[in-house]
Amino acid sequence: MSTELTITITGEAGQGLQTIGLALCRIFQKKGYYIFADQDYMSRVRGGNNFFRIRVSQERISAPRRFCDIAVCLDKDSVDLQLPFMAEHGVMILDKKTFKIAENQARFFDVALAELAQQTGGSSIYVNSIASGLIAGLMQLDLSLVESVLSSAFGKKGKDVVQKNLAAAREGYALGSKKQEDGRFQLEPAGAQGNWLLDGSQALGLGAIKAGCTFYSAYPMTPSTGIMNYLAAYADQYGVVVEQAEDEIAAVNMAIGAAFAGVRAMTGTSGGGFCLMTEGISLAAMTETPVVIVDAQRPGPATGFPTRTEQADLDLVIHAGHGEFARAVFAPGNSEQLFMLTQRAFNLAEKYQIPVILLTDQLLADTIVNSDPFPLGGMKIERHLETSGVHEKDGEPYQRYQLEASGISPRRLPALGAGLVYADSDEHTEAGHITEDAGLRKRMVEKRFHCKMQGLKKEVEPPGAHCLDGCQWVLMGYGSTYGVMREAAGKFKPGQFGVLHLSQVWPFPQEEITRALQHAGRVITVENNAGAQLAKLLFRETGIKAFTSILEYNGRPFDLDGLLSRINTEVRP
Amino acid sequence: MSTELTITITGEAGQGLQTIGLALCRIFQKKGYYIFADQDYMSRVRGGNNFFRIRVSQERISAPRRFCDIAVCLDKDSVDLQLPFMAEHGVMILDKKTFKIAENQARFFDVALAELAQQTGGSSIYVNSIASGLIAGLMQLDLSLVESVLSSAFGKKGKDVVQKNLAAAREGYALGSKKQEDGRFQLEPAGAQGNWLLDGSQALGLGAIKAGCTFYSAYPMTPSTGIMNYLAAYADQYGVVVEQAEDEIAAVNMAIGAAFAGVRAMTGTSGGGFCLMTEGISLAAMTETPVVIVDAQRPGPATGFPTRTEQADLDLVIHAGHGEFARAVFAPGNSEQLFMLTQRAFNLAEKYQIPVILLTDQLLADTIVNSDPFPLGGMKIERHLETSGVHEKDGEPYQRYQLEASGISPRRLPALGAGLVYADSDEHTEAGHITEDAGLRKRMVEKRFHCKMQGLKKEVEPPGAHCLDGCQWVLMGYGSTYGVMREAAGKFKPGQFGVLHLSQVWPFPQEEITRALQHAGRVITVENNAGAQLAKLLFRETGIKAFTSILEYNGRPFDLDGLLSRINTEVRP
Amino acid sequence: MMPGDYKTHNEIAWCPGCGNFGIANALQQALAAMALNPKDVLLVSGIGQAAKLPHYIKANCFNGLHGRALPVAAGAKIANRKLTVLVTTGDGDCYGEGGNHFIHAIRRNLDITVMVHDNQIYGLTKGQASPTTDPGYVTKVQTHGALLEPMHPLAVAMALGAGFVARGYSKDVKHLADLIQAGVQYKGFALIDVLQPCISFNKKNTYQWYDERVYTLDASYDAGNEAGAYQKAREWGDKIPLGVIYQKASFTYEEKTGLAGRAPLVEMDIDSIDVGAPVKAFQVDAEEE
Amino acid sequence: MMPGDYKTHNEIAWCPGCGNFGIANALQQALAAMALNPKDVLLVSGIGQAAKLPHYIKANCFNGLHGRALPVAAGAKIANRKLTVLVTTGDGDCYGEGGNHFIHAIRRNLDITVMVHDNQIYGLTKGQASPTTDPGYVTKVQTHGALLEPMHPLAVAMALGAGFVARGYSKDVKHLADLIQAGVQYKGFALIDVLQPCISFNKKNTYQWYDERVYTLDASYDAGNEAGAYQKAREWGDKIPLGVIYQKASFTYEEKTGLAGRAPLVEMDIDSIDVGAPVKAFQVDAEEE
Ligand SMILES: Cc1ncc(C[n+]2csc(CCOP(=O)(O)OP(=O)(O)O)c2C)c(N)n1
Ligand SMILES: Cc1ncc(C[n+]2csc(CCOP(=O)(O)OP(=O)(O)O)c2C)c(N)n1
Ligand code: SF4
Ligand code: SF4
Ligand SMILES: [Mg+2]
Ligand SMILES: [Mg+2]
Repeated sequence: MSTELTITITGEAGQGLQTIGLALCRIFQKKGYYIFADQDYMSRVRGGNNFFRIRVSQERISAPRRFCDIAVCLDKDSVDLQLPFMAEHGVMILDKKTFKIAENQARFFDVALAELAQQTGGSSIYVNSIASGLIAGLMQLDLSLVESVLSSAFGKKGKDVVQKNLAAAREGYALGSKKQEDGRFQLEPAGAQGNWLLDGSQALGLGAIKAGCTFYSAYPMTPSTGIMNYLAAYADQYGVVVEQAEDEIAAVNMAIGAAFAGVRAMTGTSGGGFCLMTEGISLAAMTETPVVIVDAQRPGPATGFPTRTEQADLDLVIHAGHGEFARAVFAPGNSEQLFMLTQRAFNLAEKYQIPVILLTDQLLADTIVNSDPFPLGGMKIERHLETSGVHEKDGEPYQRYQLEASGISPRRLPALGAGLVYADSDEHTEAGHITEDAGLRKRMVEKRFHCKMQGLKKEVEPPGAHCLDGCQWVLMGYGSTYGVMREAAGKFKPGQFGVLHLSQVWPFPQEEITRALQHAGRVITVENNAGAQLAKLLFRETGIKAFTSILEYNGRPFDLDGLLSRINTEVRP
Repeated sequence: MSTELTITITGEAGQGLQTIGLALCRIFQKKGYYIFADQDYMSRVRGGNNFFRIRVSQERISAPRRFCDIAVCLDKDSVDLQLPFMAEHGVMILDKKTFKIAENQARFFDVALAELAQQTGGSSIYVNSIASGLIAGLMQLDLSLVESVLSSAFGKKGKDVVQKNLAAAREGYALGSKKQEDGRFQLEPAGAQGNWLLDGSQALGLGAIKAGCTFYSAYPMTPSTGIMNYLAAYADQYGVVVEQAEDEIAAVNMAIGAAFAGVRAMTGTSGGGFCLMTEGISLAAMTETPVVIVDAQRPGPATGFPTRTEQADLDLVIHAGHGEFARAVFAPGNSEQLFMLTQRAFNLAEKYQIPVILLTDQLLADTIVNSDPFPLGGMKIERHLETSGVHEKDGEPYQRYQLEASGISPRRLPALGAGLVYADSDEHTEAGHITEDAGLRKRMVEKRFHCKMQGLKKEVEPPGAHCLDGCQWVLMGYGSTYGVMREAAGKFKPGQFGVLHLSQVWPFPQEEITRALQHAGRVITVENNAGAQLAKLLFRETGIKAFTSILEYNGRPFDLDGLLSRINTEVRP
Repeated sequence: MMPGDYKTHNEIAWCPGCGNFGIANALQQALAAMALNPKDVLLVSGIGQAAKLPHYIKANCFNGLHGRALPVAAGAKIANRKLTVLVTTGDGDCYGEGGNHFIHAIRRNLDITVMVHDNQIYGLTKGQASPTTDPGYVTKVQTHGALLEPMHPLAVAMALGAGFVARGYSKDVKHLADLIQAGVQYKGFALIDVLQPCISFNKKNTYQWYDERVYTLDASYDAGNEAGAYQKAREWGDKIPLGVIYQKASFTYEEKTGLAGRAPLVEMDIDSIDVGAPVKAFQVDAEEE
Repeated sequence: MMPGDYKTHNEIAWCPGCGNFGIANALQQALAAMALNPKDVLLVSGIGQAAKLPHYIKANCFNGLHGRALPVAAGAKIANRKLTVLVTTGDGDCYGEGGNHFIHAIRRNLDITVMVHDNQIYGLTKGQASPTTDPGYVTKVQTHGALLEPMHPLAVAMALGAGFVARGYSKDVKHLADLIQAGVQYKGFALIDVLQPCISFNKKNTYQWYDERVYTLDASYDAGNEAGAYQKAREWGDKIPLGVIYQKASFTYEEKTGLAGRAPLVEMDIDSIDVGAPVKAFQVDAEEE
């Protein structure tokens, strides 16, 4: 019996890796296991090599492992590619005949997948259900569980398809059960009952729905497209308009237009599209229009690695847009944070009438994890709209940009409040009209920049701090590295490694970080980029120098084993 | 007799301020005076209030003064607007009758401009030449000088026009001579003979011509349009193609295409357009295409103050573009630097095969100054193209992105060298083809980012350091504040104020700055922005904290008197 | 309200004599004729001389970025379909920088009206060629004259499927006011290209130049005949037609999406949204898709 | 060189059966037929499945950003007019993200050839509607089917003044190869919209669907008749014409600017440029303008 396993399904794009992967996740969820399933795919629709990697465990987990216990290889290439990533006693399911492999290896579990698929279903696509059955057999999970998951997965395709898939799964199950007599792939029972299973795009999308976002305009761009798909799927039910724009410039400007008219509006993209939106972000700031922008990061520059992961847009999003203005940037670290901070983003955007950026990445977007149910009632919708009309007494017309010490002018909506709303991208008077006045300009800059930043700083999201006091070393990161840092720290003796995670990177939580690090050890930033951007930001904002930075910039996420070995070689605790 | 005067021509857009202003500049140039003439104009074609302010001096100068000695008011509004900016004994030329001003003030020099213009020329446009004459008279300059400048200024319009203008000028001259018996507006003779008179757009444009830039694509945007106009004027002579693009995205991508095909290519814009170019900058970095981008700053966010000045894009240009890559950013401080660093930008861009940014602003672009003749032979053109064909021996095809320790691959041009050139915006192999390989990705990031940055750092432009050793305070800035900092520092006792000016802000000249400040006093950054961006950059890159920052962000440049008084109140030396 | 009541007190930054005044007047007349409440009107503009117009009109206003008026207008209209949305933009703003939005706004067919102040030049930036500049017109940048094929915006709009395509002339204020009214009343995307003399930078296409060429389409003209209208849309030279060049009935975005049948988005109550349904999909007993 | 000699050894990332293979083959045939030296050919592409093509062809290649192939091609062609420049782009790349460049590249009329792999869908990003997606086609984003008016790129190109407008079909390789050759030989901007089945995401416009509808224009068709050609360009439905829909002689950018008469920019000697003339204008004895 084991406490955890890593199972990898690997093959070409289009071979149905996702189908097996998702079915297995569902089976594990039903058994109450904890799941962390990440996806590695190429920027193509067919061929190449992809994998779907499921780590399943009796305990809470939050990162992938490097080595895998069970690999299902769906084509020949994947055998070679997967071999270096097999755990010592790992087994590799493959179809030697079909792949034309003559050689024998101890870890090979040769199954005539293609032949069996033909026999049971009459088509090679039944390989997927055979493989699902195989794994369930190897792990000695209940066959009925497999059957129920596959039944609902294929339910829509009709009875016949369901039956054939079940037959295939049974075939696989029998073979798997036979192979594993030592129980090495059996997992201890677990207690994750009631947990949810979802990916990051869904968590973020749900946050947006919950926040009352009714307008999402975007141009498709991996890895942000999942958000658009998710919102489109629920558009009818929640009255959300999902508008595919002609380009990212249109996307952000549409969102600004919608927000100006009074709805909660969001757009999403990745680095290249974000670049195109930056002038619009500056517009949102100038016109004081609340808008939420998701930058789901992928490796750049330019087209880069479209389907892979990176955290290199931190500097970009903090400084994007010409001119000086207040903004907030969140960097959620897991699904619950994705859900909560998306809601928070809307609240802050409307309170301060600013653009708010959600920084995620491919790892967060595509990784399927389970999570405790989200606190659904936790976050109130705060719109900060002015409806009283007090500003129009004495015949004074409404002034959209009325100067206030807080930097926040009373916000009304066109057609809905008293008075007319003039919004302007030029420097403007309090009434929203073009001005050339030097003194007014100065006050307007202070309003949009200094005053609002001051307010934002006061309600910055506190960083996640774990076991900092008295620790020898601190692993520090933002966004998607949260999980792997926490697991890695937990592998050391108590007192060795603390973790400090920023889920809001701007305004930088200067005081909170300084305080948190007061009694903590030396800082090691863990970043999915090449420039140690967080380490530099930390120094710039607090004067604290990181001891070192563990950086990964090959387009792949950190895995637990990789990070541990990097810590051992680069830090030597 | 005085050593310097400030003369302001002020009135509505369209009243011909520039005509008078330029004529006066020419007259002063001929007399060997030093000139600093800045322009303040609104974002409109007619009406409003603009001014053309000429500081003319016996000594070298490099900043505007706040108060003016002679003001020519061309409309009523300008009288009120100009009054607070008059020097104690300043005189204001105005047409009380036309402006319907009844009141009398000692400084009013009432001239029936409109009437006289009608009498001498038959049209109100002759006001301009009357005013030129008036000023020459007040200053007791030779009438013949005025005549010769106006003759060549109006030469193209025919004899009759010239004659009428000369008559008008003589009229004015006579009146001016009469008024000034105390000689207060007479200037000591000066020695600026042989100096050139030009604005910043011309200095930069000349640099580009000299550097062999034969392709300039841009979309009109103040204050960058002057560069396009200048290059267009010389396009035929130097074989330059000036292409007005449909938008800034096209502009930068065209320049990249042209550079890829082998010419030296540049584009120019201001903040908002720069935002739109940022994805393209990332493309230049990824494809390793040398391209020069001018960001002529103006106050943002969004449309902001289209015709005014600011230095708030520093953070933006350093971090613009998604992904991590090497770039260089120059911030020339005067015309000679504009000329030299534009050439240097092309050399560096081609050596490192990177985007290079020239950061200027409205003040630099529009201000007319005189300068010593530029060193025309000083900068060699270094193209770093590979023509030898060595890399194709043994049948090895040409590899555009061959890995080298320097990060610099041999660059060949399509059709011109041996082999085919594959350039790719995806992560690519050495041969330029799409890859998904993790290891190669890592090396390519290091090539584009770490290796090139290392090389760039070694040849960073040394900052301008003046009187730093042992000084009490250091005025530190970048770009257009050079002149005003130097003049201000010179007004204090020796040993009080040194000056440190960065003409290259990225890579940050870390070592050079640290060394320069070693024996110097506390740093005061002088910046035309609200965020003290340079002070923050200084801290981040060197750990040196500025004592304070003197910031101006009302859309107007620093003037000498303003800076001096800010120093006195905010620093108290 | 009378036309004059739609005027603001802001100082007008246009050159005296500029064709933009006529457009502002026509818009005021049209608003008055339709008795629209300023509160229910939203003017969206980009940047340029044209784009300053909303500051001079009593109505809500979003004066956005150069080239980006159309997407802002789309977002606002989708958010609150009760707003009467008019876009005021220039030939550079709409056909140059904003060209991509022009294409797709037509395809999207929201119920908005777009007035392009077409002075065949970049006015605010002091006289560069615009997409509609006549060939050969010399500027500081186009030193050998404009070389690119001039755009026929009305023909392009028709090729893109626009259902209301018209040309006005800023000097013929009454006619233009009628066109604006017709455009606003048209259900769908209405394009009105307005000939607008720029006295400062377009020394060719002057009032006189237009006066000599324009003629108003009369009742005999069939704006419903697509082939004929397409020819009309391209007519440019000695004769330039004014009026509704082409009109057809169309399904609007609002109709196709069903927005038309529901309360405006902005009126939805978002205070306590029940996310029960999507949450169910995360749970153990979720239905697989 | 034979068509096969224009192939590279890079692994092809398209789905087996994809219409893009036919386009690649046609391009190879066309290059071979014109006996072009790969060194003198530049393929420029954006991003998408279509845009991967240059990696599979022996020629110079600039594989740029999504939507931005046309300006890169323009810059490269202006810099070295001796290059035979072909753009390979998708319907999303060229008409969606790159729509503004499409408009103005036609107006600019450089001597380049543009092949739009028009699969009526966003392939690489897994199946969203593109500007040419047929109305009603359901995707994950367009859950009620595509709603926007589909674009007729050939008609729009004509309205913009394009001088060579053609449609090919990736399955008819020989015909497409001829079109490409004609496009390259045409002096000016040549647009070839290529019907290209996407077997993975476009389940409507399949090989069969196209097979049932396409017909090839024969010698009796007059591609020089603009009015007739415009109708042809809009023909879409039961019948879809293939061939050169419209062709007219035009002055190219190179001719208008005078580039055509001089050595390519890239061959200019820039080593020691004499700036005497502009410097003179800065000096005391400068002629005032
Ligand atoms: C991104 C961006 N690029 C360029 C500009 C500069 N700009 C302002 S208005 C304008 C063109 C104006 O022409 P048009 O739209 O025809 O308006 P007009 O002034 O002629 O009414 C330009 C290029 C800008 N504000 N923003
Ligand atoms: C700025 C930017 N936005 C979005 C994307 C994502 N993207 C890549 S290809 C593509 C669309 C592809 O469609 P099409 O051009 O029709 O090519 P196809 O794959 O169908 O051949 C998109 C949206 C991107 N790479 N860059
Ligand atoms: S520049 Fe032309 S368009 Fe602008 S206000 Fe003056 S006349 Fe009108
Ligand atoms: S997704 Fe479609 S267009 Fe892309 S390669 Fe596959 S079949 Fe071809
Ligand atoms: Mg215009
Ligand atoms: Mg496509």
